[in-house]
Amino acid sequence: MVRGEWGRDPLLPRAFSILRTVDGGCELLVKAIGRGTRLFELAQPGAPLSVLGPLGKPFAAPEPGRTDLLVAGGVGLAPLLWHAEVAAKTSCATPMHLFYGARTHEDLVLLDDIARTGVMQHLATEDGSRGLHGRVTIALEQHLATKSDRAGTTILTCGPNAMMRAVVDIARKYEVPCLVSVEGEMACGIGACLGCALPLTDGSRPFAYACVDGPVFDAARVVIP
Amino acid sequence: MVRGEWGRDPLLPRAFSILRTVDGGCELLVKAIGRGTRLFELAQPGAPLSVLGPLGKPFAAPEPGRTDLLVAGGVGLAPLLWHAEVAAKTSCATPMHLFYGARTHEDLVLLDDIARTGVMQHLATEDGSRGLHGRVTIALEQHLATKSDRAGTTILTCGPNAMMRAVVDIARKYEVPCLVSVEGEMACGIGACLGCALPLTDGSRPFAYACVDGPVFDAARVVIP
Amino acid sequence: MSEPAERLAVRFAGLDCVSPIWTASGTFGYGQEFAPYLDLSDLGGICTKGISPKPRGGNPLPRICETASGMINSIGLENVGVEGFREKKLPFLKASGTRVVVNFFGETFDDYVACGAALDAMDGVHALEMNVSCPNIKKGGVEYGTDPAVLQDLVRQCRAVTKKPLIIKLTPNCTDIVALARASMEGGADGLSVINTISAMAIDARRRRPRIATTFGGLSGPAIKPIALRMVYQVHRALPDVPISGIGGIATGEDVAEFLLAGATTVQVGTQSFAEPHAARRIHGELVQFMRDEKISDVRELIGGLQGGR
Amino acid sequence: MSEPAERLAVRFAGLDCVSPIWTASGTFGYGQEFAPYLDLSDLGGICTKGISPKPRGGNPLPRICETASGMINSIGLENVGVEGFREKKLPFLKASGTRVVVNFFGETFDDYVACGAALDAMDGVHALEMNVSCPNIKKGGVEYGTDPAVLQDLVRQCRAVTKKPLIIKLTPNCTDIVALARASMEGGADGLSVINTISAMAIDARRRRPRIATTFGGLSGPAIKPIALRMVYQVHRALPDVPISGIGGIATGEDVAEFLLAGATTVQVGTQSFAEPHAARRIHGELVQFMRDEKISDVRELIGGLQGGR
Ligand SMILES: Cc1cc2nc3c(=O)[nH]c(=O)nc-3n(C[C@H](O)[C@H](O)[C@H](O)COP(=O)(O)OP(=O)(O)OC[C@H]3O[C@@H](n4cnc5c(N)ncnc54)[C@H](O)[C@@H]3O)c2cc1C
Ligand SMILES: Cc1cc2nc3c(=O)[nH]c(=O)nc-3n(C[C@H](O)[C@H](O)[C@H](O)COP(=O)(O)OP(=O)(O)OC[C@H]3O[C@@H](n4cnc5c(N)ncnc54)[C@H](O)[C@@H]3O)c2cc1C
Ligand SMILES: Cc1cc2nc3c(=O)[nH]c(=O)nc-3n(C[C@H](O)[C@H](O)[C@H](O)COP(=O)(O)O)c2cc1C
Ligand SMILES: Cc1cc2nc3c(=O)[nH]c(=O)nc-3n(C[C@H](O)[C@H](O)[C@H](O)COP(=O)(O)O)c2cc1C
Ligand code: FES
Ligand code: FES
Repeated sequence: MVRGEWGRDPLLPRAFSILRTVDGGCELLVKAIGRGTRLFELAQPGAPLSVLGPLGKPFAAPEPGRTDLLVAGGVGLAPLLWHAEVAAKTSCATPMHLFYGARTHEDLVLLDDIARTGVMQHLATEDGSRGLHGRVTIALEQHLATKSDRAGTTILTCGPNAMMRAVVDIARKYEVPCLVSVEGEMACGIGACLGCALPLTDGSRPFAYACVDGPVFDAARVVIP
Repeated sequence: MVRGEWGRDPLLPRAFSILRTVDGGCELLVKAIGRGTRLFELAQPGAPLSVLGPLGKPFAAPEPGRTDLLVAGGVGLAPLLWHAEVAAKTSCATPMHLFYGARTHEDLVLLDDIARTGVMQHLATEDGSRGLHGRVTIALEQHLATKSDRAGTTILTCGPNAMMRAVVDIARKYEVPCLVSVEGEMACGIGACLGCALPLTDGSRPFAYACVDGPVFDAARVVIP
Repeated sequence: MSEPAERLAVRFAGLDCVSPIWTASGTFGYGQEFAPYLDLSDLGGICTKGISPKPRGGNPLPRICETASGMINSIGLENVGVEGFREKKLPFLKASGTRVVVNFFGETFDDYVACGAALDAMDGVHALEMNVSCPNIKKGGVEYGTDPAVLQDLVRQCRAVTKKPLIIKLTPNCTDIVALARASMEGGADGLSVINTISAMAIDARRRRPRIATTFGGLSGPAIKPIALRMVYQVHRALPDVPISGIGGIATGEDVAEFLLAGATTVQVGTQSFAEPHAARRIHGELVQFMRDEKISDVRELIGGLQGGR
Repeated sequence: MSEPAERLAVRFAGLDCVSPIWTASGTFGYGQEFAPYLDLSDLGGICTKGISPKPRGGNPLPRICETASGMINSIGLENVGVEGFREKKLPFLKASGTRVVVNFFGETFDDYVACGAALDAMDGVHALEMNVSCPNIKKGGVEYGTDPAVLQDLVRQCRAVTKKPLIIKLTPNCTDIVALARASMEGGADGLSVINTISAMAIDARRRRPRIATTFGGLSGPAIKPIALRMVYQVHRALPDVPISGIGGIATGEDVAEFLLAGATTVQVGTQSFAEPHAARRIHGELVQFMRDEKISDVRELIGGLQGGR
């Protein structure tokens, strides 16, 4: 959870994924969509930020024998690029694919960094300005359909909830396990406000909380809001 | 009235005196005392500000034959330095005295600019770290007491209201006309909110409004709040 | 031929307004103060500073203070009085080409009725907005407008003296805003303004004193928007046919859309006009942009258009 | 020898507290969530998440949204239930060395009484705080706490089942907070918490939907501080001997001083703990600094110390 020297408005910190750690600090990938993120954009270099974290549970670390299909929408790239970079660093020699979609080619960022990890890239833009013309889920489904042996294949996805719901449907269809990093309003990040509660698929309650039990969940377990 | 790109908090613009105009813009002298002024301090050079003004009525321009005693407390210096600079520029050859007081020597600013105007300076600090040890009103009273002919002498004062009340008392005692630039909360600056109403000394109502009828008033006319 | 522009006109309690955006009483002076900053004829209406039968000097200083995303005021209903208004303020408003809604009040029932009758007789006054948030001296400082029975009686008496659209401006300092809305309509009102300021207080801890000379004042600004929106929606849901003018913390075109969706037919820009005198103009532009983005050709499509509300 | 340090201890309705700073119900979990960020034994007290006789799952998403200097929540009183609390949450709190104030509620009178009785029997629970802002299902969603007669009856029934300090947390959604305060005290309460959240609403104009799944939620944060402060002062002025715990938008040490001056004996830090989990610690430090600056050796000098209030 990150907050600038904002005073009383906006009041609450904002949730971000860690893109990568750099000696003593960390890098974030931020898209300016509203009041808080726009203030980040306006901030002077060196402006103090208060950061609370790392919080919650990340994607399960890459393992030998597993083939990870990373499906990113927009800034959902951040935790998946982290995942790919960890895999590259630990030279965990598993094949890894990144399906990365956005509205238009300008929203596809950090392509050099992605290339450096050695993952196989499948880009898609809704306006066709780069990569496949259409949703990233089409690229994913095409890929899965052509693969005969899907043992060890795992989908890791982060992006708009609507996209992730589509990804989960595909995972279910092809019987591939799927990990989702859910989006949603968060006030505290530490399990206190109960604002980030997610219904469980088995209908049981109390809910799981995205901030402490997630944001990464086994897609079979939670209902994406 | 000046406002930064603050969003919704602080909500209202802040009132400032124009220190001087510089091609197309103006300079302000700002003391960081609260949330709004501290945000000015933090702002990046070039950060956009919205400015509404000039508003209200300034000190009466210097005239030949008048001897102006300028009495400034803290950032109350701004409109008085403007006055002195105008006098210097129009080479209006009247003798002018500036009585300038602050808590400590660090709060006495722009001394070079003051020197350049050619006014006679009388500095005072409450802690004695520069100039007379004590309140600026003591310096003013000493000066008036030694002057036998006070015809044409006019006091122009801007500073904390408490200081200005003392100045007005002295002006009354020595029967010297006095112009005050009153301080006070302002919301709109254009006579709409009625927040800056000042009672008139003759008890009449409706009040005068500091933002449109002032902030400079004949001290005999208004009650300093 | 080009596409027709977005249509902003609305009809509120018999008043034809070029736009749903009015300016709120006490925050727009008598109009003239703002003429340098915007074209008043683009406004759907102007609610004047509250007028009483006699001129009033108002409260001692300090009268205003800032709070988180808001401000408190206790101006004390300072105004030029109904005669002063007619002589000094009305001619300008009449010429301005906008709807003139005169906010009025009194200290007693008789005051209200006298003021209402005087305004009814004035050419160029298009509607009356009754401010019932005034402390009733006789009842120990309780506001007239918090008791449905008292309110209904007051509305009925004023209704009797005017044929002009009579709008009641409800106070939010209540348990049940719907009861006050019903009482007003049963008393014969033509529409409702929702809401006035919320009773509040601020303290200077170092000086150990209230920041407002009268201790209590009215809270306004973006801070109160969520409360105002709730009350507009509650009233609209209970009384869907009643025209509502939504007020409270409106600062953007999207805020206007929110109030219209909640059920308001018009809105009033208040405190924001202090922050920027041209606020209503900017907000107008943002509303048009919002309609373009959302492909809304007629602003009336928005009114009461909230989906999924409970 | 050095000067004695500032004295922060206060006594509230029989509870000895090391500081006037408590944390507010629903904003501090069951305490444990915050243990990494501050020393709980420095707190004057912790008000737990509201407990009901049976565990509750709460409301659908979205449950929270941000507003100007505030937020709206509609968590739906999700909690572990009174038994779950005793088993899973109380042991930690007991060991934490702070005063444990258990916030509780029910859907019916019987629920309230059952919950109160169960908590009365629990060792390690120092006081009970009754949340009366819950919509009464039978009365069509009206809050229990808005009707003085209903409230007094409810307090009396709970009073009968507990000897522990019983604090009533008043709702601000009312015309007359003093009437509710009086009714609570006449029902046998030992103290009052003022205020709970203010009913509010937010709309997503583009999606034309409420931003909170249940449409209405409770507004909290700095936005409401001026309203909370007003209500604390009104209650204190009317009932000067009643201990009040002041709540609403507290974010700085100076805010604490303001509530104490208005008449509160303790205060509760709420939403600010979401913005910074160590908020109560920072605020504690700022209060001490304020006392030093103002040469106040005992915090109790501040309580009710407002001058010039009307
Ligand atoms: C676990 C997690 C990780 C995230 N990681 C990143 C990241 O690495 N990079 C990044 O740019 N963003 C990330 N986000 C999203 C980020 O938190 C939001 O973009 C940010 O909170 C928006 O703040 P704002 O003040 O700019 O927008 P606001 O002005 O608060 O809101 C603008 C609009 O966005 C919606 N919105 C606000 N917060 C969220 C949210 N948390 N999720 C979805 N919609 C929201 C609002 O409803 C509103 O419609 C993450 C969110 C979560 C929950
Ligand atoms: C006509 C006029 C001209 C001014 N010219 C200058 C100038 O040239 N340079 C300059 O630095 N300042 C000037 N001021 C004062 C300036 O407006 C305040 O310092 C500023 O508004 C404080 O804003 P803030 O957000 O920093 O403080 P806040 O956080 O709003 O307040 C901090 C403290 O200061 C008090 N305060 C706030 N506003 C005022 C005010 N307007 N007058 C007195 N006390 C106030 C508050 O009550 C509070 O105790 C002028 C004021 C007026 C009315
Ligand atoms: C300084 C000031 C003066 C006001 N005077 C009046 C008034 O005379 N009559 C009235 O009905 N409302 C008055 N109001 C209330 C506003 O019209 C409006 O209802 C309220 O401020 C909420 O809207 P806002 O949050 O947009 O300001 C006043 C508000 C302010 C801030
Ligand atoms: C997310 C959230 C949950 C809350 N839950 C409860 C609750 O269970 N019981 C209760 O009495 N008050 C509850 N409250 C109200 C707070 O205790 C407090 O009265 C209110 O938020 C005002 O204080 P603040 O502005 O400092 O947050 C809750 C508030 C929030 C924001
Ligand atoms: S964000 Fe507060 S509980 Fe998860
Ligand atoms: S500042 Fe608003 S009337 Fe003067």
